[in-house]
Amino acid sequence: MTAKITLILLLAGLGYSWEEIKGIAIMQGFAGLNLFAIFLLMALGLSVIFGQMKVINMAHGEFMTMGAYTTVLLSWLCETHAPGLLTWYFPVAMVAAFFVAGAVGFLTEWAIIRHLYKRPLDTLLATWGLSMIFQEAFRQIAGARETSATMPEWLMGSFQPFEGVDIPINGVFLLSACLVLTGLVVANLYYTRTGLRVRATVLNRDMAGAVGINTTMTDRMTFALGCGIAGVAGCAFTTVGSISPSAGGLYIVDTFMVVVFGGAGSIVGTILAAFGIAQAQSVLEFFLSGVLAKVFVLGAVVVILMIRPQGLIASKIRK
Amino acid sequence: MNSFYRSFLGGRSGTVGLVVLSLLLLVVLPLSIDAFRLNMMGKYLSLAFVAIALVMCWGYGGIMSLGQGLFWGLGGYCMAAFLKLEAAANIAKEAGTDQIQALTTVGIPDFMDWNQITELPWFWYPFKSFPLTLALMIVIPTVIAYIVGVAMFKRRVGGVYFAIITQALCWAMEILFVTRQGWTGGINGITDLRTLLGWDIRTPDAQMTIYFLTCIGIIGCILFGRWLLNTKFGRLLLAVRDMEDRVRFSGYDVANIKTMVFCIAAAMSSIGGAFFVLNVGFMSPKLVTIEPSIYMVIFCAVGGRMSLIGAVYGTLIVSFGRTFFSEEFPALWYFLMGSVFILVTMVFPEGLAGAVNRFGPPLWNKIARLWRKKPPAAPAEEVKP
Amino acid sequence: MIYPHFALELEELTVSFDGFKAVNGVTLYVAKDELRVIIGPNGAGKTTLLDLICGRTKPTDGKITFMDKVLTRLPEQEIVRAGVVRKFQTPSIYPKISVFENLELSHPKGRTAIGAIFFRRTPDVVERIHMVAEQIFLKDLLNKEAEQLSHGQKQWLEIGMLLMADPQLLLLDEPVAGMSVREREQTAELLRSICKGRSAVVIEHDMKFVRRIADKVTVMHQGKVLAEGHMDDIEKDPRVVEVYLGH
Amino acid sequence: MSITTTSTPRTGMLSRVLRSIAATCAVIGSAAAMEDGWANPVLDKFPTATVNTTGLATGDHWVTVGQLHSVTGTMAISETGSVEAERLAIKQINDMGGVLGRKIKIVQEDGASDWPTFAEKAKKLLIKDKVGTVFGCWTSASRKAVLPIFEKENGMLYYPTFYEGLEASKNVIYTGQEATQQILWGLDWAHKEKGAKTFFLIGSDYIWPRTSNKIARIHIEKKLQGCKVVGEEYYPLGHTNFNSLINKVKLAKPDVIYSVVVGGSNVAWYKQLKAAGITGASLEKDKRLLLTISTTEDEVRGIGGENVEGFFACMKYFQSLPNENNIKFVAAFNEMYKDKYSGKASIGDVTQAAYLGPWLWKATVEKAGSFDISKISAASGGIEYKEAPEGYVRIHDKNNHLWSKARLGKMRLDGQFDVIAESPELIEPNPYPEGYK
Repeated sequence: MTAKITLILLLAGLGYSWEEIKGIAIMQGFAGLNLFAIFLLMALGLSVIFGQMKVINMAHGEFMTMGAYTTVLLSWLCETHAPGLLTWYFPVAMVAAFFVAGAVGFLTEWAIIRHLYKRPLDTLLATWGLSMIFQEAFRQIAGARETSATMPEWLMGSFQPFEGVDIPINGVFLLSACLVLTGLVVANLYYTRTGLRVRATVLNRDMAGAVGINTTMTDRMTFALGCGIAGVAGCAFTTVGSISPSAGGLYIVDTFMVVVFGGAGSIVGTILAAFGIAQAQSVLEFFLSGVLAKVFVLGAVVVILMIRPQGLIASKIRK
Repeated sequence: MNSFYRSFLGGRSGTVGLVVLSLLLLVVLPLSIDAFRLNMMGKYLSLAFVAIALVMCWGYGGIMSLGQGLFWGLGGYCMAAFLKLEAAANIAKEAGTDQIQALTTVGIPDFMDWNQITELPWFWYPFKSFPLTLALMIVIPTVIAYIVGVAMFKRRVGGVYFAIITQALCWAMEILFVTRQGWTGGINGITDLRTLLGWDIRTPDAQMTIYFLTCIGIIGCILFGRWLLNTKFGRLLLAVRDMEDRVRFSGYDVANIKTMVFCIAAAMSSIGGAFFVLNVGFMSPKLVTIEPSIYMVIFCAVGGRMSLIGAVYGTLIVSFGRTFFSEEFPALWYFLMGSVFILVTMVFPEGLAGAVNRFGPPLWNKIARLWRKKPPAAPAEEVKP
Repeated sequence: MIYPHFALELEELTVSFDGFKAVNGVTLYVAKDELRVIIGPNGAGKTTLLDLICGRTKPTDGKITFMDKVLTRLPEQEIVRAGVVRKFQTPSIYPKISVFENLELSHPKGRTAIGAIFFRRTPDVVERIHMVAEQIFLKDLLNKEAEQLSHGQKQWLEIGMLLMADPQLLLLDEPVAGMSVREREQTAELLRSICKGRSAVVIEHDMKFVRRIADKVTVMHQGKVLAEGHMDDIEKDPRVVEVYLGH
Repeated sequence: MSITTTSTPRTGMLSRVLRSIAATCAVIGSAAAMEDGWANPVLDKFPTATVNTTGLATGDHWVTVGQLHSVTGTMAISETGSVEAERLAIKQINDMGGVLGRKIKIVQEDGASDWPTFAEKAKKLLIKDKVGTVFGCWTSASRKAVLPIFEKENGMLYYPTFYEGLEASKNVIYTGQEATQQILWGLDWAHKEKGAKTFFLIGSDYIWPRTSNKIARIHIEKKLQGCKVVGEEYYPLGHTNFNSLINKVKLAKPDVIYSVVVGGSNVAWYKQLKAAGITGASLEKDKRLLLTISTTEDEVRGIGGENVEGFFACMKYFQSLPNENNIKFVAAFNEMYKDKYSGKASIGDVTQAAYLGPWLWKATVEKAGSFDISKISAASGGIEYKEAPEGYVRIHDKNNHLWSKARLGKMRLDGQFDVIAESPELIEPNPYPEGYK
């Protein structure tokens, strides 16, 4: 409580210089952007899977963890076999994370998801089972303890654009990774033949099949793409957090909230939702406590969804 | 009598199923397993209330709630609050025990004292009265379910969205319960519950009695569920699930129907939570959160989402499997359970009950044919709503 | 122009989906006891018009009045309770329960959640069900699971479900679609008989069928009313021939 | 990990069938289990009939104990070290000839990071397995869940974690330090040695961090001259985004960042601190510091030494303690788990405290001359253990906690701590501190 009052007072300028307040404002703004990048990275893959295919993938968090473990594995390989490569292994790890998670996603679609397209709520149960299996597999292979990848030097520390302002380099990296990935996904969905096929299949599966689109393959590739993006997100997360077998579960609800809040099927909606939720949480965290911020944000999202169940962005069509 | 037979017992196969379940719960289990395992069964059965509620809400009404743990937890917390106040009042009489040393304010729950709360918060007062506690145990979850239901169903939030929103609510609730630890006991929950109206619930005899009470509660819920699903309301639920628009264009307010079943499910789950506290002796926010809520849906799915009795078997089998495997092969448990969920959703969407209904009668006929000359054996276990 | 005896009045009804006006300024009056048929090419806005009347879609502009009651912003169930019922293009029945129960659910008694719980199957309800079942040619199939009916029988069942409530206005979207020739004849007869004493708006493509049942015909095209009148006049209208009937 | 199972008879056909299935599968595992051919050399002196009058699962040649930790779930990460340390101690005791000539058999149960499961398994250990004692639990919540069961069934629990205090059960021996033992001396040190005046208290949101910070706050505001708390913040367990908090800390510029962040959040917390330019070196430059009571060698392994170098921790034990007991202990630990850690195990404060459990129990049983719980409980006060890795420890006469020293360690790049200060005397455990409520 005292902390709260102190903070309000100091923001009123009592005892703090303008420079300091400005510095904090910039850093706090960046903290919000950072959280935005995290939310968006998490939600992007899910937005593709849930939004485009209406599949509820409860194992999404595990695909992220998978990408993170891939990074840890590569970092370990570099450390033990080729310390010279440690500086630049990270971009390679990102690509590897994409393909590992994507390949597993491909198999998952073939083995499980394709049988459940007509029953979206059942995909929830099946993928929950899948997430249990994945978690235990991670535990068996990598051990129950928290691990983290060794970061290359250039990803650590902060840079100071001017006095009193520290911008975390891993945050900048996270943000740029997030923007590039989002750009690639949007470009892929809206400006390529593949993307056209995906959208056509989503809109009208039978028709798409009739005009010669291999809908089975399109579904499989879409699912794999979503999982691959999750893998990249997991890789990016190793710069800010830790990895444990059950880490994926921490993110899954947040992720679904972002996608649902944005409006299923709309990438733009997902971006907006990630931005809104992240900024709200970041600002509330600064003025309230971390716990209350979380409760408020969850509450606000639920209330807004009650008022606007279709999410932020939704197309209005004849039902 | 005839209508009672039809609507409560569900005809011949329903009666057989219910009798088999009752025999199993009330006779076979108490005779064959020891007090410790029986108490575990009681604990599992308190989860079966939620599974039964989900059969009505999800199997029939098509409303998948991933936040049922919220209501279950509310029931548990109400009961725990009452027991805790009784324990706190009694502790004053046991001066000289270890606990008394810990308390600066005697007569309020110990965790409040640890959090510098010296006076009972106002909303704890109703839990000093047992009848009021019982009433609140039903009223609080029902009111919350009503608010959520009206807000969502009027706006036609359904399916996946409803599932995710209930999940978020459940999570928000857990965070609140954890963070207001002076009011709720925080992450430790409300522990060290001893007596119910002066009756020591920790003795083996009391545990046995509570087990039987839980069984009776379960059977009561099944009968209630049978009756409800046999009314026009039950058929409306199916209608809403399959053809929501048709129901609406038959002049029904679909939102009201959904809210109703959601409220009933909430109240029933809450009763289960209260039984849990009696069986286990404490309440914890860990039980209110997302994972147990998903487990509850899974109990229901494994048992058969359309079968009230199946839900009970589903709960017992999954919970027992969980305990057994975590005792013997901790690692295997997750692999096995994960595979079971995938298998059940893919191959047996109707769960155990569906499988029994599909394979039971042919098998029974075969057995009957083989034993034609001999007197009939006990009927095959049939699981029907 | 005032026609106080009109049952249904649509005035300047417009609905826009992201800028696309599916129904654009439609004004339509249906008299009591009239059977009106709406025809028009695909995408003309016929089904959307029915959606608007029954409350499934809310109009962006305009007014709907039925028996002096404004329906424009009412929720669906209120519109139904005002006596307006709707049959969908594809048969919309409850597949998992019997024909009898399908009809019973459509009985106006016990329409609230609590009412439904304490609903009793009284003799008058049963009698009403048997009466309707006879009308829709399903009296021997009352105990059959609705899912197992033939396509045409499902269409009838849905009409029967509408009749249970003894409505004032029937909105029927392609009631004979997918029916055999014989079934069509029976349905035409059925519509004729049930429309006695109530109004109906029917969407249909089968011109032979339209001619058999229609009092008056409205032709829609691109969200607007193109022509209105008796079948004989409509068939001769060059614009209608151009956009719909073909040469 | 082999799980030694005892052959407690069970009634009931279902459980018998299941048990026989389990037994078949467990044959492989029990190959590594203890041989029953052990002969008790002191059986004449301590006949079973006198050392075990309450029907514990204890015979002429063996005694059964329970081990109850989370092997699965989120807490498995933290509890693994305790499981291993207790097993090491038990193995060493068995090699020395056991307790009263009886070798120790372990029944291990998994609490699965779930408090009701802990309660259920505690009941099983006490009622079905009738174990002589239980080593187990880690979080406060799991202890609170099992405590009434231990008191009701009269069992004995050796609890290894540093915790919030406010408890002293005759059925629990607390081998970790209670809050005042860990907090007060460390704060005094920061104030006296480092001249700290302002403190920012940070914690995960549950009872131990909250109680610890409460005690710290009272101590800072009432006992330390001219000191004040400039902020107090809690985040949910498992929270991974601390940027806003870090900004608040930057704005408040406290002399001491007092961190009680636990579990997985730790990694994110320290990584993000480093990314925001707050490191041990940068703080030292401004004569400030970060002091934690929740980060041990165990956690640092996951966080990475580069992220925590130069921060301080106040514990009673550090792996780098140079005394002879500890060197032997660390070597033995590494030897026992060499396949797993290849000689580089991280041993934290709690792991060491868990190691004390079996030794203290052994000493108590030998003093009491009996395995009976009531006699052990009565004999516990004053039990000493001189070979403890942390140095000498003694069970308090009244409250079942340990007298122990507090130490300050500075974190190094390699994940170890330099011990830079040590309380001169053993600190008395005081679970109900006067003036701190």
